[in-house]
Amino acid sequence: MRELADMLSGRYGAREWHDQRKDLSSVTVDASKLRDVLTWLRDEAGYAHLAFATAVDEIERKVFRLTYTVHNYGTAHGILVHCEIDRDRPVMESIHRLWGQAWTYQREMREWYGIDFPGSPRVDEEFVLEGWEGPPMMRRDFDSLAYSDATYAERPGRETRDPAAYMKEKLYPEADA
Amino acid sequence: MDIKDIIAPFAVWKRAFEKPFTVRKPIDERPGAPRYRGFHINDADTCVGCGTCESICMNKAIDLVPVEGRSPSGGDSGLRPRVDYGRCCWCALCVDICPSGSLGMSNEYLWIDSDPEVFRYVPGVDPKPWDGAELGYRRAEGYRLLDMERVPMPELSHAEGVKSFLELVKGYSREQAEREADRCVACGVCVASCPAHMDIPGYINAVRGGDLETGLRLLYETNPFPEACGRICTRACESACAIGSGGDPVAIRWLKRYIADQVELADYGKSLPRAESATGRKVAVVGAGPGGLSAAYYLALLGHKVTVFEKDEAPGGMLRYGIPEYRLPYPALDKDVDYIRSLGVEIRHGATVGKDPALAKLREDFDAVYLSTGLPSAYRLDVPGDEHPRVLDGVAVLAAATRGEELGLGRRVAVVGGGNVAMDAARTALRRGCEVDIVYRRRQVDMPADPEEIREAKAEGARLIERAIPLRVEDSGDGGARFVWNEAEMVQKEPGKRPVPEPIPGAVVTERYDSIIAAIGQGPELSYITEADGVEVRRMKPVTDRTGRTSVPTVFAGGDLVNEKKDAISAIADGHRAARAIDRILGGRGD
Amino acid sequence: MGYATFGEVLEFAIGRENAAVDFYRELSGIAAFAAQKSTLAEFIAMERGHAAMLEAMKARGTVKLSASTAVDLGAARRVEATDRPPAGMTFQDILTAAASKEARSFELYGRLAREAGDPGIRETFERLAGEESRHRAYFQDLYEREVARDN
Amino acid sequence: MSRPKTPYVAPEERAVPDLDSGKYLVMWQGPNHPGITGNMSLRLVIEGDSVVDCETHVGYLHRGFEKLMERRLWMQNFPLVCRIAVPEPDFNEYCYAAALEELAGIEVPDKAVWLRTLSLEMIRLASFLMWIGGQAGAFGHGTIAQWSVTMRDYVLDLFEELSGGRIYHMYIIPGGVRADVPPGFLRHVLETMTVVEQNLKDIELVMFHNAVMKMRAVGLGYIPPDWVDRYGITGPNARAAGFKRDLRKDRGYLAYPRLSFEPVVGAESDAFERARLRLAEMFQGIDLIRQIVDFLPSEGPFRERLPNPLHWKIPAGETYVAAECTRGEYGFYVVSDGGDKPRRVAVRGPSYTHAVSVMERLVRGVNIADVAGLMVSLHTYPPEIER
Repeated sequence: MRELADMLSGRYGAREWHDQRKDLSSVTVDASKLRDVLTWLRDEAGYAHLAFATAVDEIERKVFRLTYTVHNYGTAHGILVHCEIDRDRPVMESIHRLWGQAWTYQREMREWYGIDFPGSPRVDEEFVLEGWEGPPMMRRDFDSLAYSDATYAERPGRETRDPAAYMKEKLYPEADA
Repeated sequence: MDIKDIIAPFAVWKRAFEKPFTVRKPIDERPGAPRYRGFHINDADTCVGCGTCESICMNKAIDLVPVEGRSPSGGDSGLRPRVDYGRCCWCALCVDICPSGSLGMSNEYLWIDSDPEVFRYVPGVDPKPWDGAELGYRRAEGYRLLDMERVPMPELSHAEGVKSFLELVKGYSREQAEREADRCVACGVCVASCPAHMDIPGYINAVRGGDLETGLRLLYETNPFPEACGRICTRACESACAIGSGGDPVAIRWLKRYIADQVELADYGKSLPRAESATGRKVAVVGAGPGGLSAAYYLALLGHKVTVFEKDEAPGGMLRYGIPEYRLPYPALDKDVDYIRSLGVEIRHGATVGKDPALAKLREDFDAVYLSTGLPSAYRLDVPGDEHPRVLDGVAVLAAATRGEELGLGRRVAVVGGGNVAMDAARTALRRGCEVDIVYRRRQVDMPADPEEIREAKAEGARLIERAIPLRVEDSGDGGARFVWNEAEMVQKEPGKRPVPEPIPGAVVTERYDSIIAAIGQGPELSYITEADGVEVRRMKPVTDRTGRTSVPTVFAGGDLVNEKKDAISAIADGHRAARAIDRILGGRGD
Repeated sequence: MGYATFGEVLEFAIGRENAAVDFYRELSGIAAFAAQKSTLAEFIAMERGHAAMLEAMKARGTVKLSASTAVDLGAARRVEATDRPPAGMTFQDILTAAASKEARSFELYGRLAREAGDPGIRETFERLAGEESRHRAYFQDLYEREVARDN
Repeated sequence: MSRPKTPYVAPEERAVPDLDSGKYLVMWQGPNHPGITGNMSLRLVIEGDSVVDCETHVGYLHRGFEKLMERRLWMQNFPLVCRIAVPEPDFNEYCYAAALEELAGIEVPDKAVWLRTLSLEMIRLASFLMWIGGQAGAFGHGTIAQWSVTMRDYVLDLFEELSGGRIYHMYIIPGGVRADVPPGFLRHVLETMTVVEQNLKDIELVMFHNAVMKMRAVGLGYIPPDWVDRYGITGPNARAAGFKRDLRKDRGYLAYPRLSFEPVVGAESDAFERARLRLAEMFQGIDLIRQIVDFLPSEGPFRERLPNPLHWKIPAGETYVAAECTRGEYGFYVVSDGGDKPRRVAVRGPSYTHAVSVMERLVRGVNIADVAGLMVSLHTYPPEIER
């Protein structure tokens, strides 16, 4: 593994190599190098299988962290390849030419996080959210509970009591007096 | 393709003569499996209404609602969970987590109704056909989501402990405290039981999160004696703890102690508030026990100038003179007191109110007076011969021990009584090398002392003599005293009341002791209130309203002197309450 | 000798209750501070109630006096011993004194009731005995709660 | 009589048909269609009886699980995850639990390892039984569907007995499992396996020695081996194309290294081959279940004690845990920021590739009557696509 890590850092400036398990590692590369890294991993290092790609909203740091998971069946080893992109200008290079299913993940990220992948087939088409007009729903700042409260009515008759507050009300209401 | 591919499918026909797989409902019954997660059942008497089921429910399918015939008391909120089957997903995490183990599920899965509103009910309260179902999902043996065992407290061994007055309980480490705090479900059922209504879930949460500054601030909001209470509190909260309904209650007291122990006195100021400005009003507090100093602390926080009058040479009252140092070391108590002092509270020692100064003088010189003089002296045994010089006052013995005086107890000591004073006296005597018998009228289970104290006293070598009614004390002629008691049996005289010891005729026992320590109860010292003061006293207690105000508008009273519970935390709560009331009469808002 | 008519008995009882009032008054006189006084004042009020009850009985003539009803007061007079609490009396002392006084009264009225041939008189004494017994229970209860908490 | 073994392979680049030409008809298949496992729809462009273009439309089963999980406590997500793939919920439970255990550094007791393996193999069988019904039904053999669904119900009876639930078992809880086997359970398992095995033999006879089935399935949906990596194809779909890939072997999770089995591999890579391979895996699954019953330790704890679920915080970190489900690689990518709720949970369902990009390409040139059969032969579960 060390060898591969050194190779990636030497060739592509990859950093933060981390062995999570003996069969899973993670590494971070610059977004601009990502496609090259994945191509190299696929063609030269035997990581031919793209399991999935997704994003994590690191809203505190104002970035989206993208995760591309590749797997080498020969060595039974997987790598989570990360890169980070600006959360305010979320554009990423498409890898749809590398893997035949990559465009669906990119379409999903476009819909769920608002990340654009120029050139990716049907990237602007709706994926699972037909008729959705809200902000990209997987962004951390989209409050699904607030949305739900605003959109749907609570069934009437629901009311709950907090044990401590209820006991206070019944047993020592004067405490605040 | 061969001929088999044409023929083989006709094999299907053989099935035409087989018994069908289907269940013909309602002709055939098809009960759910014994573990089936069907409709909820709840043993409403065992349930404590803590709402942990509600907290874990990821669907928000559970509400806690008041139910008829149940009102909050002790460790029961009086609320019961109501399940909304429009939301329930039958995951049964509520059953898994339920601290008392009252929740379960029946294996009934059929419920048909045209009215959607009925699919919401309080299990165990709203009658349902599956109530009391034997079968259905229950938490498996050996499987709990919550940890029902308390993190053990490191303590000196009994053999080690009895050799010295070193503190027995060593206190939790950070890891231990956080693990213990993790057991709390933050239901808040305990808060009502605490006389001071401390924010227990709040400070436990602070321990869990490692935020001790917040923890300390929360403690001081309602209790300026966290070091002391963290060691010797009677901890009604732990009896009310929901976790205790199915296991060991959370060690609330030790967690409180942990917070106070961890923060250096010099750092208290970082997290605790101070008075914004002085009001110029003056308040006198009589008695520097926990109640008086609690009042002093909150009055000082409100900007009033507080002077505490104390007859003894050191502050702390019963915390110092009544509780042995192996339970509450003086440096810990001093830390609490020193912080109160640091707010500008002045404590005048050796000032016996009534003699010097008179209460009337205090009323004249101060804007308000708070009386918190407690119960300073032990009652007599009240049997013939109880004036014998070898019959000692339990409270006085403990005070003498605090002062480091020679106790002169001799070799064999009898301690008469079953309260904490008796246990403290017994264990103090043990530490002075005595052989100790604890003589009690009823049984061990009836003792008002903390069960832990009783256990420890016994473990340290005290012999417990139960069901012994004192008859008399005789002089033994050799510098000791003979203690005569009658063995008793417990008789249930009135249903619902506690059994009464009745002497067994003829079963009289006589034992010789070097000292007999009376610890059957303590009384007040009220001679300092004169008729001219006009403070109404009834049955040896100043009459107060719920804020602690007596019949004289500027005189307040509280603590053991007044309240029923007669423990430190109640005195502290009284002091806080009175401080707010005093502030209001002095023109403040009382908060 | 020592036998009295019912009228005399009633007088005797009234005298006893008044004596109790005096007893507490006397205690109150030596009481050193306000709290003791207020406790005793409460007890005085209780005993006054008894005396008043007996007075009313006498005034109304509720019980027909009969020559045949005569009871032995000798023993009653003999039990008239008073042990006096010390001057610095505590709540315990006061309660102990009060409870033993009530116990003695209960004993007295109980015996008077047993000795009384007339049902009316018996009933009166039984009522008084009951009353004293309630008082004694009250004091004992107070003692258990306030004094011997740890006992 | 049958189709050629290596049929027309649609080009990767999609030629968008000119709908205005009048040569084509746009036809929607689904979202409600008995031949499709679950609710998704295919927008087919057909010319005559042949499909010239296809777009998949998902979203009918989107429940926002990944978003929901971000606002629930770690343990509160346990009842939630099983619902992501309805017919095979246990893989969600396992992957989620295993990911949490890995991040929190929790070792699961051996007994739980075996019980988890048992649970996963039982659901594999149940899922295949559901699939075989769908596959037979799609080719007009509805009777087989009735048998196999009954067999599935017998397996669900076992789940009901073990876990208290038929569909959503919620048995594999972080830390272990929720209960030991009830008395008599292992006997019931073996009895049920006998019944299912007998039935499968009947199904094999009537379904795989069946002229109609062969005519319709042989050569249908041929997946060229070079597509497997190109499209991220996994599971039986990859094995039928000749790849000996099985995560149970490759990753060696749970008790699989201690069980004796060899991945079933095919070569023809068409719908018939895939079906045969799955049938073989069902027999293999029955064998595995019997092995597990043999090996299952009778003693020992079935769950490791965890912190209070109401306050449980998992150290910051990320992991990806995958398991071999009936359809291929099922995985959970879990990211913790050190808090009491997940920062991100992403679910990798094998249908994501199989039912969308692979399906869209495979279906070109296929007769519309075979579209459903083709889709079922890829064994797709739409709920795991949309989550």
